[in-house]
Parts: sequence; structure tokens; C-alpha cells
Amino acid sequence: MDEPKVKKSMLSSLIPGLSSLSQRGLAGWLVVLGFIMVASIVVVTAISPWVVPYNPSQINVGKPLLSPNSQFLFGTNDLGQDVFSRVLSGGGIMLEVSILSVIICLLIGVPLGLFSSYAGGVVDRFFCLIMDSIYAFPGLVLAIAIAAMLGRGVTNMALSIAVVYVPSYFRVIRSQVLSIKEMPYVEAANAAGAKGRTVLSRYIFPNVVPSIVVVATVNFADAILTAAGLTFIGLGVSVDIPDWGWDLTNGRRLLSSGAWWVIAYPGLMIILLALGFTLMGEGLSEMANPRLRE
Amino acid sequence: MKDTKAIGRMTIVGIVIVIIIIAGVAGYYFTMPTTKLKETLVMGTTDSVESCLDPARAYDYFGWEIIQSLGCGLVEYKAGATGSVDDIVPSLAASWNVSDDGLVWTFNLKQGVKYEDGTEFNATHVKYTFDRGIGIDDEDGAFVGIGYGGIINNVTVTSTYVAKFYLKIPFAAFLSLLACQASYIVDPAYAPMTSVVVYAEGNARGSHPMGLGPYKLANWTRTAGKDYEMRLEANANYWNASGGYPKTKKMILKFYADSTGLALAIQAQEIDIAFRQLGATDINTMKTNTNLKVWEGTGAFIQYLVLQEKYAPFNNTIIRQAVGAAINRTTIVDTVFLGQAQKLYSMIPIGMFGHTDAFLTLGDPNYTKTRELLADLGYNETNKLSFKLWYETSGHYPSSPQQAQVLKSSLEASGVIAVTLDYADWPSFRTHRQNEDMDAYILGWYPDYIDPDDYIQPFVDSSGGSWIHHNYNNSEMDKLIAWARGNTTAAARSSLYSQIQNLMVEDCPMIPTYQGSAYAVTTLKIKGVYLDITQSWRHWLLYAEE
Amino acid sequence: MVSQPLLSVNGLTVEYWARRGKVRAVEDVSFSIDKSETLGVVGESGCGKSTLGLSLMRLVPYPGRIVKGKILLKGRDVLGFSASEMRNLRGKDISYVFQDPMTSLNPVKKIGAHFVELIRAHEPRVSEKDAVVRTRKLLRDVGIQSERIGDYPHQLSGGMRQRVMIALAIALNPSLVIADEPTTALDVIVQAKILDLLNALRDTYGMALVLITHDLSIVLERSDRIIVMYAGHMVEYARSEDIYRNPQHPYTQGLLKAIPNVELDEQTLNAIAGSPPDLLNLPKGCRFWPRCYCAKEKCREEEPRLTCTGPDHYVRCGKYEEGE
Amino acid sequence: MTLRTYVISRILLTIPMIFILLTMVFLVIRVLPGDPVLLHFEKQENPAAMEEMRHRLGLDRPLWVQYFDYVAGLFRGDLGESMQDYSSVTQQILSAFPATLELAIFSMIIAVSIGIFLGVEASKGYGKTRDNVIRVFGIVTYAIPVFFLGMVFQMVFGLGLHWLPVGLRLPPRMDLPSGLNVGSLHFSTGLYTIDGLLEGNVYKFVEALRYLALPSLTLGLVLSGVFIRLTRSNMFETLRLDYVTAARARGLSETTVTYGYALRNAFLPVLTMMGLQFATLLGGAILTETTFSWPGLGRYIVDRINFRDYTAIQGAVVFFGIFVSVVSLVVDLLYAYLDPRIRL
Repeated sequence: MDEPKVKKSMLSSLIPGLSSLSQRGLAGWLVVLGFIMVASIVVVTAISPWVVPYNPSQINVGKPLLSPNSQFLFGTNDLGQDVFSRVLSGGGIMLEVSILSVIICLLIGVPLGLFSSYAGGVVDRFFCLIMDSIYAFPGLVLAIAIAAMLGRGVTNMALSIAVVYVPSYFRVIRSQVLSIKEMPYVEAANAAGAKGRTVLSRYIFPNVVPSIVVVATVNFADAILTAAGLTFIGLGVSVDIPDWGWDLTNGRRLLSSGAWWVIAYPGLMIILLALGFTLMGEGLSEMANPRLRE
Repeated sequence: MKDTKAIGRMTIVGIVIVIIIIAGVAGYYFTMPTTKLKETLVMGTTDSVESCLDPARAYDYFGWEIIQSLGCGLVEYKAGATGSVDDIVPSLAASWNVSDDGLVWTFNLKQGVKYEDGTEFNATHVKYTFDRGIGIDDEDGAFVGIGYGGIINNVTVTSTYVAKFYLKIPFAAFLSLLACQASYIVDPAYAPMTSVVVYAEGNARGSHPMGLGPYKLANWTRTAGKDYEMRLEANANYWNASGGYPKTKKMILKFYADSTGLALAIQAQEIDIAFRQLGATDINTMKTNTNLKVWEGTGAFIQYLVLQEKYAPFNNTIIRQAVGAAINRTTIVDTVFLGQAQKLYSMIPIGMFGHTDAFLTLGDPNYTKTRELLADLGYNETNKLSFKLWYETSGHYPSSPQQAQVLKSSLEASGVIAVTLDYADWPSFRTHRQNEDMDAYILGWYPDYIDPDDYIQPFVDSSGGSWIHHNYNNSEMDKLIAWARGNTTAAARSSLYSQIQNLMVEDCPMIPTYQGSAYAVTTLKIKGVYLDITQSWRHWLLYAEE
Repeated sequence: MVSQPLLSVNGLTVEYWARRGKVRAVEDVSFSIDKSETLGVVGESGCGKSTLGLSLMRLVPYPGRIVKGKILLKGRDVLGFSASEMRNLRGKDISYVFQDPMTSLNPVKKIGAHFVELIRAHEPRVSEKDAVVRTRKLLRDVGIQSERIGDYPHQLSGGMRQRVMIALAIALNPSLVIADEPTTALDVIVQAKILDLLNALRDTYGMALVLITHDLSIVLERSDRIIVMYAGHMVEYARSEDIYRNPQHPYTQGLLKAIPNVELDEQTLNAIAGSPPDLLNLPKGCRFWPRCYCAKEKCREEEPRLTCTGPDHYVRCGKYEEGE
Repeated sequence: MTLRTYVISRILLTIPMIFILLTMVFLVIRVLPGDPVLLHFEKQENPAAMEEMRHRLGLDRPLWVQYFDYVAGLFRGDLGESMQDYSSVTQQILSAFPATLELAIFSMIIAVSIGIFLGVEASKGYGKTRDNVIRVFGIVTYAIPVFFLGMVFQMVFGLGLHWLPVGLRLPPRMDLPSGLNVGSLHFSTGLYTIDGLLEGNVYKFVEALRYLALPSLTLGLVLSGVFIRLTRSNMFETLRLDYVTAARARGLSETTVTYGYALRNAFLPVLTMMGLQFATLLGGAILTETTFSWPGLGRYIVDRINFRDYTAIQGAVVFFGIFVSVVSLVVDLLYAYLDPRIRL
């Protein structure tokens, strides 16, 4: 009977939120702003092959370490590669890794969370313990260890990052489910003798979606930063693919010779990307649970 | 009186604070160190002792650098050596001679030489040193790496101050072998016959078996398995102490994680000397810095491209030559090293006797030749010769990733070659090498002893070069190498080496790319820096001039 | 005779500025209190009575603000006070007893600390020791063993906490104490005790008392005058016996009817139909007419003014406006 | 529940977590591909030597035996011997730990003080400009890669302005602080700031601080965002609580109300967050240490990864894990002690 109502109240926190953002005040604007940032970076990276002034991996397109000028907007790096072109096309790895890792997290964390919390009892306690101990662990340290063992490559990076962040999905889902389990319409469904699977998929899951979206968005930022970190300590990908992470790492050697532009621009791009997702996450989460709204 | 109580508390607190501040400021100025000592030099480096300071195991550049300051060999290279035999001068040995068959070397030792703790040095210690090194047979060590066991049969003590070496093979480069730090004499009192001396926390003397050198190891701190601080102090018993060596009484060695840290430190003049490994860009910036002096020297470090002959494509000599013709050494030297290196057309470094620009015949680059050679095998713009080029990322060699990118672009400039890059950290890289699953890979070589033999035998001799796993062997080559080793006359040897180098070009098992130059940066007052082909960093010659 | 009242409020109006528009929680309220007299403020929840109480101390929470009116304490205009003057006034001249004792004490502070802090905030020259002595006495006055001085709030029962709150309120014997639903959070037996305590203290300390409640019965016998509020308006203001004998506003009559009457054995308990309006979209005209049994055309059209219908008796209802 | 039972249960909870963690690390290191022994040798031509090393490291035993050795070793505080130079991993880690600890402590102090200060400032007006600015600041700091910020600081404050040193822990010429020396007994913490003071050498103390400044500021700043956000939201919640209004109604000064009432209650969640964030902090420390060539555990791990020194990596990771669990345990107990509702 009041199932639709509750369902709506949960979802409405999201969908109308996106539609009538302006009324949502800061939160709304955060989402819009973040979305614009991310979208524009994705677009740029996607179309970069056609718009870059030079081949980003081509060496000696200009003298090495030219400071920004009319010909090379962001200057050139130590191999005489055009920093601007590399900045335009260097987002690929970051995006691939983060997207992949988030997907992995979703595939593992969400079902696990649903199952564990719905099953409850010993099973739940078991999973919780494992997840908590991973969660309590220094994420980057773990990621580094795993990445080092798995070896290089986008997939391995994504995997090692995913392992670290699955728990955060698990926890959110779980707490959500636990609260929803108590909702009258769920209890009604149980009382009506609906099958566990049905309850999970038809009654509980739809209501968890908003928080999943929030977690995933926030997690994107973490994934990107972790990926950058891995690259920085030399667990990235091969250098013939332009990548902000590598440019930062490489630029470090040039720091002492004052070539700020080699690191500045790729660094800013990473920040923009991470920031975009963080802003979205911030806004969405405030909409999903409006604790401080008047 | 209530108030006085309240006020009282406040005032007390106030007074305490004031006192603390005054004490602090006073203490600050009181404990501020007075003008720094003249007889102490601070040297910064990115190196670190890899395993230990025992010649029986140490096989890394820096380990040898320190061993050289703490110990002495029978002979040594004089500062500014060019690698010829005449540069080898007596050290612990006063004189020596070799039998005509080149199998027996006799050394007459200096007399009255003392270890830092005052015990006398004699011939038994020579025997002890080599028996020990060969006996311990440490898989990670230089004795195994260089293969002493295959050269020295045994050492005998004929009198207190005379030692005889009996060799298994006539070995022309024997003196240079004795000049290398692996052959430095150890003090039996500190060097157990069967075990390696390793770092002992808080016990500098117990952390190394040397004791005949210009310096004593006053302090050695390692944190996290890396050197953190080292202090060298003059050894009063050094045989050449009377000659005024070491010129600087105290040396403080500071260790930086990377070239950036080191560069920043020398630019800020926090240290007097920065040696190994400053980046090419850093060197360039410092050349323009009027407060610093950049010392340049010939390097004996070479790098080269290895081609895996086990399977296609490089099991085909023509293809190897084609690739050899497509290497643009100019871009490597100019772009990666900003001109701070030399184009190398032979495995034997420039400036060493026997060197010829053999590989220049393949062109530098000669893309038409590459195209022709490959065209016959059906490769062209549409059907490119494609292979994987590997580089290492542990910083084992200078700027490998950059080299890889440059090599890729120079090869692809031929229009008929497509290269994909792949990498691994150094240990994995090594394992890949063992597994022989890399099409082509970048390797480098620091010499053990300064002789052409050390640049040929370990690479293209079927036994000596087996560690590279390039699956190259050529009985003709082996014969030539054996002759060159056995022959004692420089002239005959150089002709043999030129034949060897031409044969290498024909077979193209590996393609030399560049020869590194050595750079040190110091403040203006520092003198006595020698960067010669021996790669030795002689702490005892350094001094600050007023 | 013109003796200056302790507190006189004139045309007080408080607005909340929410995103969806302005809300007048209190509109044009005027009254006055003399020394040591009790004023009852009655009304359904959301009628603005708490806001009224808070606004007397200029504590209306953000985003609310006092937009019109005058608050004269002993003739001085409180609204004109500086921040520091306000601080001195709060707790010393006027003090406040909140609705829910469970949440009105700092959970991480001991009971005693609250008092010492309060006393020394207003009388800095008092030493810690003396403050403690005074605290013990205060606790005894409100019927708590002074040993409890070292307890944490969560160690006390609701009733005891409310006593503590009261003790805090009278600590600096203020001339006016505002008690906002001081008993609603407590169970019935305790309620009576607390209220009696308040009365007793009022007499001993000779202070005026503003008793805010939703329950008319509570204030009827305990207060000298009563304000009945509805939807931010003061709809009736009179001495309690007048309110009891001759309630004039239909709403007041409704409230009276809702009180279970013990004398009558024949019970006719009829609550007022409907529910108070949303302050964001008030009905045109009289705010009460949708629930009023005697609403006329006129009521729907124009908002009635406050009219004096007798000695100290004011009503805001169309029926009593002249021209009737 | 009484404090005692709480403490006990909390400790009991920590033990299985640490165990899971140990097992996880073990599996990651041992089960994932790659033969540590093979990786060690320059030339792999002497199978005897490799066998000998395999035996020495106990890698020739079945996995479960290795697991038990490893756990047993941990109880003896023995993390095995480095595969690169055969020296004790425990000793290496302990020698590197103080540097990391010092960095971590100072970063945490900076992060928390920035976080609380700005959080409180923001809470003084919801939705006002100041609040929004601070909020955005918090979000931005969260999105900056710590090593990038580090490099920027190095360039600006080190290379550009020459204000602060950008590497090492003390000036190269300066002898390392000896710590406290009373007659024969010698005591030093390895934290140069503290040792400097113990030695009674203010100059060293100040220098140590100067060298600590940039790294800890970098790490602290990046971390502050979390604390800003947390303090802010908690402040908003506590500021609406009755006892805050009540305090105002008693005429207490704004400072007393904000700090004595609101913050004192908003602080407890911040404290728990400190426990949680310590993990993040150590993660960031790895990158910060690499950026500032800070000779701590972070750099140790990175170095060892380059050497493929399995035992060392395993040891360091485990050490990190245990350290973090202990810290969070301590923090929780502290929480219990500070919150009178749990205490008793």
C-alpha cells in the first residue's frame, strides 16, 4: 500500500534533485559544476586525437624545456614533447583505471552488501569483520602492495584500487539495507511471504540506488587520486601512452631546474577531474540525506 | 583575597611562559653551531651501499667507492688514468713481474705498512684475501660476477713480503683486475674466512673488513636498509699518510633519495660536493650557476640494445643489422642527456685502447639501408617490422624511460618499424632476461676492471656472455676473445679487438648506443676532483682551498 | 496610577526567513508583566509561543529575527542592547527554563560546572570555592541532594534535571523567569511537583514568571494573567479568572471546553475541529475562521484588530469590534 | 556498560581484525605470481645457490607451514630477513619508523587544527559566504594529489623563496640529535624534534622543525578537508541543540558557548575520525616521503618494491596495518574515556 510512497521519497531525493537543481541551493550548484568539469575533461580526452596541435608522444617537436609560449601553449618537456598536447590526451589512463575500478567495486561491493546485510547473522558478521579490517587498513599501502605484486597495466591498477574501496561500498549498502529492512512495506512484503530474492530486488535494491550513486561518485575521486599515487611511485603504465600521472612523476626530476610547467598543467588536470567528482559527490550526498537543509 | 588567588594563577602562568620563551631564545643562540670546520667536507650522493662493504660480496658502484677509501689494493690506477697499463702504479706492492707464459705473477710488497689498528701488513694477508673471496663464492658477489675462480688458480706466500699468483689462463688484464676494488686486501682480524662482513648497527669498525686505506669508517648509519649517514676520518697509519693523504681529515657523506633532492641541496650550498647521479637537466642549470663548479670526466659506463636471437624476428641477422642501422644516437645523446654523453659505436668505450667506431658502418641512422634490408624480407610501410622494446624502471640505469621513448621514435622514423614499449622493475626485468622473453631490451654496463676484455668477453663470449641470454654464440668470436685475453702486447691486442668489433657489427647481437660521461658538482672552493676512466671517486684527494 | 511594569512588550513581531518565503511566527503581540506576577501563554504547538518566549531574550534562532516592536525591561529597551549588555541581561535579569531537560544540559559538563561557570560568567570576582558553596545551596533549594553536584547530566532523572535547570534559572535571582513548557517532557506526577516548585520559588525569590504551555488547565489556577495565542496572533489577553469565567474568543472557549471538567459528571469533551493553518499561506481575514463555529462573511474578508472588551481584557475577534 | 568491559571487548575486536589483515597480506605477497628467489639473482646460473636461498627464506616449505612460521615470527617481533641484503627486516623497519611517526604526528596536528578552526568558523553561519568558501576549500584540498602539492611547495617555498628546506630531516652538517644522556644511560626517541629538546639543543629542535615544516604542512593540508567537513557538520548539529541555546540564555560568552559547549561535544566524532584518518595519513605519508626524500617507512616500501624484496614489503605492510589498528584502538579507548556517557 504505501510502498510506492516510500520508494518515491527515496528516489525523489535524487531525480528531481537533478531536474530542479537551482532550488537545491549550493548542493545543486556543486553537482552542476562538478558534472561540467568531469564531462568537459572526458570530452577533451575523447576528441584529443583530432584536436592536439602535435602528436603527444612525438619527441623534439620543439626544443626541450621551453617555457609556455605562443607556439607551445604549455611549453615543452625534457624530451621536447608538447605539454599542451600531452595534457589534452593524457587523461585516458586515469579515466580507464578509475572507471574500471569503480565498476569492479560495484560488481563486488553492492551484491555483497545486499546479500550480507539481508542474510544477517553469522554470515553478516563474518563479511563485516573482513570488510572492516580492509577498511581500517591504510588504503594506499595495500593498493601499492597489491599493484606491486600484480605487476603493471591498467587492469591490475584498477584491481588493486578496487580491493581497497570495496569495503566503503559494502558498508554504505549494508547500513542502508538495515534501515530499509525495517520499513513497513518491506515487512509487509515479508509478511506476505515474498521470496528473499524478490524482496531484495524489488523492494530493497531500488531504494539503495541513490546511496550507491553517491558512493560511486565520491569513489571516482579516490580512485583517480590513488591511480595517480601508484603512477607516482612507478607502478603506472608504459611511457608510450601519454598520461598525466607519468608526466607528474617525470616532471619531478625537472623540478630542480625550475621547469614548473611540466608538472603544473597535468597536476591541475588531475585536480580538476578529482575535484569534479568530489563536488558531484558532495552535492548528491547532501541531496540524498539533507541533514542541514532548512 | 579571592581575586589575588585568581590573579595569582594567571601571573604564575604568565611568568612560566615568559621564562620558557627567554630560555628558548637564549638556548637557540647558545646552541647555534659556530662557523663550520674547515677540515670537514660534506658530500651528497644518491647512491647507497647495496649489500655491504666486504669485497667478497660488494658488487655495486658505491660499495666499491667506499671500499677504495677504507682499503688498498696491491696496485692502483693513478689519478687521471686513461686505462692504459702504464697508468697502473704500485700501491701495497712495491714491484712485480710476470712469467713469460703469463701464468705466474710475483708481487714484492711494501714493508712496514700498518692497518688502522696498528697490526703489520704482510703477504699472508694477500693469500688470505683471495682464498677467502674465491672460497666464499658469493652468488651476489664480484668474485663470482667477474669469475676470479676461472682466472686465479692459487696464491702462495714465498716470503713475508712476497706473494705469487698462479693463473689458470694467461690473462692480460690481470693488473687491472688487481686494481679493481674487489681485489682490495682485507684484514684477517675483521674478515672471517668463511662468512661475509655485513653492516652492524652502531659498530662502524665491525661493519667492514678493510683497514689499509686513507680513511677510517668513523660512523655508518643505515635506516630502512639504505645509507643514512657516513663519516670518514683520516687513517693515521695509511702508508701514504706521510705524503699528506688524505688531504681532508673528515668526510661527511649525506644520502639523498633522488637526483632532485641532491640537486636542491648543492644549489642551496648545504653540501660541498654532489656526486652521482645528477640529472642532465640539473647539470645544465648548474653549469650556468656561478657559485658552483661542474666537473666533467670520461665515463666508462656504456648502454646498448640487446636483441633476442632465440626467436623471430631477431633470429635473423639481416633484421638485427636493419635495426642496428636505424638507431639515431644523436637524439639519444642530445635529447635524453642534453649532450652530456658520447655516441658509442662499439662496446669498447671511447678513449680506451682498441676502440673503433665499428658500428658507424651501419649508419647513424641509415634508414635507406634499413628499408633495403627489410624490403628483401617483405617488410614495408604497410607491413612493418614490429617488436617490443623493454626498459627498466627502478632507476638502475639513468633515465631509461626517456631512452626508450627516444629509441622508439628513432626506430619508427625509418617508416618500416613499429615499436611498442614495455617495462619492468629491475628484478623482474632481470628475470625476463633470464626467461628470454623480451624481443629487445636496454642494458648497461659499469666496468669491473678497466680493460677492453671487460667490455667484450662478458658480452659476446659464448660462456662469458651467457648471463645476457641473447642466445648469441660464434666459435670464431670465442677464439678471437681467447687470443686477445692471452696476448700481452698492447698492439697485438688492439688489432684483435678491432677484428672482434667488426665481427660484432656483422652479427649484431647487441647495438651500443651511448657512453655516459661522469659529472660532479662542487662549490667553488673544492679542489682535487678526478673523474677518469676508472670511475673511481677518490675521497682522499679532495680538499677545500681557502 | 502609573507604576512602571517590570516588562512591557509592544507590538512585537518576529519573522522567519525560510527559502520558500517569510513566516510571521509572532505578529503584533503586546503585553506587560509586573514584579512577581505570573503570566501564562497558551496555544497549540506552532502558534509561536516559544518564539515569543525566546524573542524576549533575543534568542530567536536563525533564520528568525525580530522585525517590529518594543521590549522594555524596567523601562530599558532590550532591543537596543549591545551584545555584551544582552549577555549581562541573560541569566541575570531574565532566565529561561527549557522544555526538554534531557537535552538542555551539557552532557560533557558536570552539574556543578554549569553553575560555577554561570556564576563566574556574571560575577567574575567570585572565587571557585564560593561559587560551589552557592551551588550546593541552590541544589538544596530545588530539592536535590548537594552531593549530586559532581554528577554528569546523564546520571540524573528527567525530573531532577528539570530541577537543575530551574536552579540554574534562579541562580542569580533574576527578576523574570521564562519557563517554556517546563513539564511536558516529564511524567504527570513530576509535572505537578515541578510547577509547585516554580510557584514556591517565585514567592521566595519574588520574581516574575512567564509560563508557556499548550495546556490551559495548567496556567488557569497558577497565573495572574493569560495570553492565548493562535497562529502567531495574540487572540485573547486577560486575567485568568476572566478567561475562566468569560472566555470571549471562540478559540479560547474551545480550549476551555477541551479541559476535562471534574465537577460536571456529564462529560462533553469537544476539541476544536480542524488544525491550525500553515503560517506560509494563511487564510484571508481572520486566521481562525476556518475552524470558527460563528464565522461570518466579514471574518473571511478582513483581519480583526485587537479590541479592549473590559478591564485588562483584550480580544482579537470580529464579534467584539465596535460597529457590531 | 562499564569502561572495563568496553575496553576488553574493543581489544578482543582488534585481534581478529589484525589476524585477517596478516593473512590477507600473506596471501597477497605469497600467492600472487612471481618467484622472489628468481628475482633476487643477477645471474641465475647456479641452482644450488638459489635452492640455498629458497631454503634460507623457508620458501621450500608448504604454504601453510610458511604461514605459521610467519605468524609465529610476528609474535616474536621477527619479520624475517631482507631478501636484498639479508639483514633483519624488523630492524630496518624500526630504524625507519621514527621518521614516519614524526611526520605523521605533525601532519595530524596540522590537519586537525586547520580542520577544527575552519570548521568552527564555517559553522558560525550556515550558507553564508564564509561557510561556502571554507566548504569549497575543504573539498579542493581533498582533491589535490598530495605529491603534487608537495612539489608545488618545494618549488615555491624551497626553490623560489628559499624559506624552507625541501629534503632530509636536518642540515647535512649537523650531527644527529643524541637525545637524553644522563651519565651512562642514554635515551632517544628517533623523533628529531624531541631528541633535540632532550639533548637541550634548541637550535637542533628549531632546525628539525624547519625541515619538518613543508612535508607535514603538505600532508596536513591535504588531510584537513575531512576534518573541516566533519567539524562543520557536527558543529551545526550541536549548535542547534537545546543546551547550546540554554547556555546562551544563561548569558555565557559566545566563546564559551562555541568552544566549551558546541565544540566540546562536536569534538568526540572528530576524535574517532582522527583514528580512521590515521590510515589515510600513512598512505599519504608514502607519497610525501617520496616527494621530500623523507627517510621513513613509506620510502622504505617504495625502495623495496623496486628491489622486489618480498619479505621487506610484507613486513612493512604488516607493520603499517598493526600500527594503524593499535592507533585506532587507542583512539577509541580515549573516546570512551572522554565521553562521560561511556565512562563510569
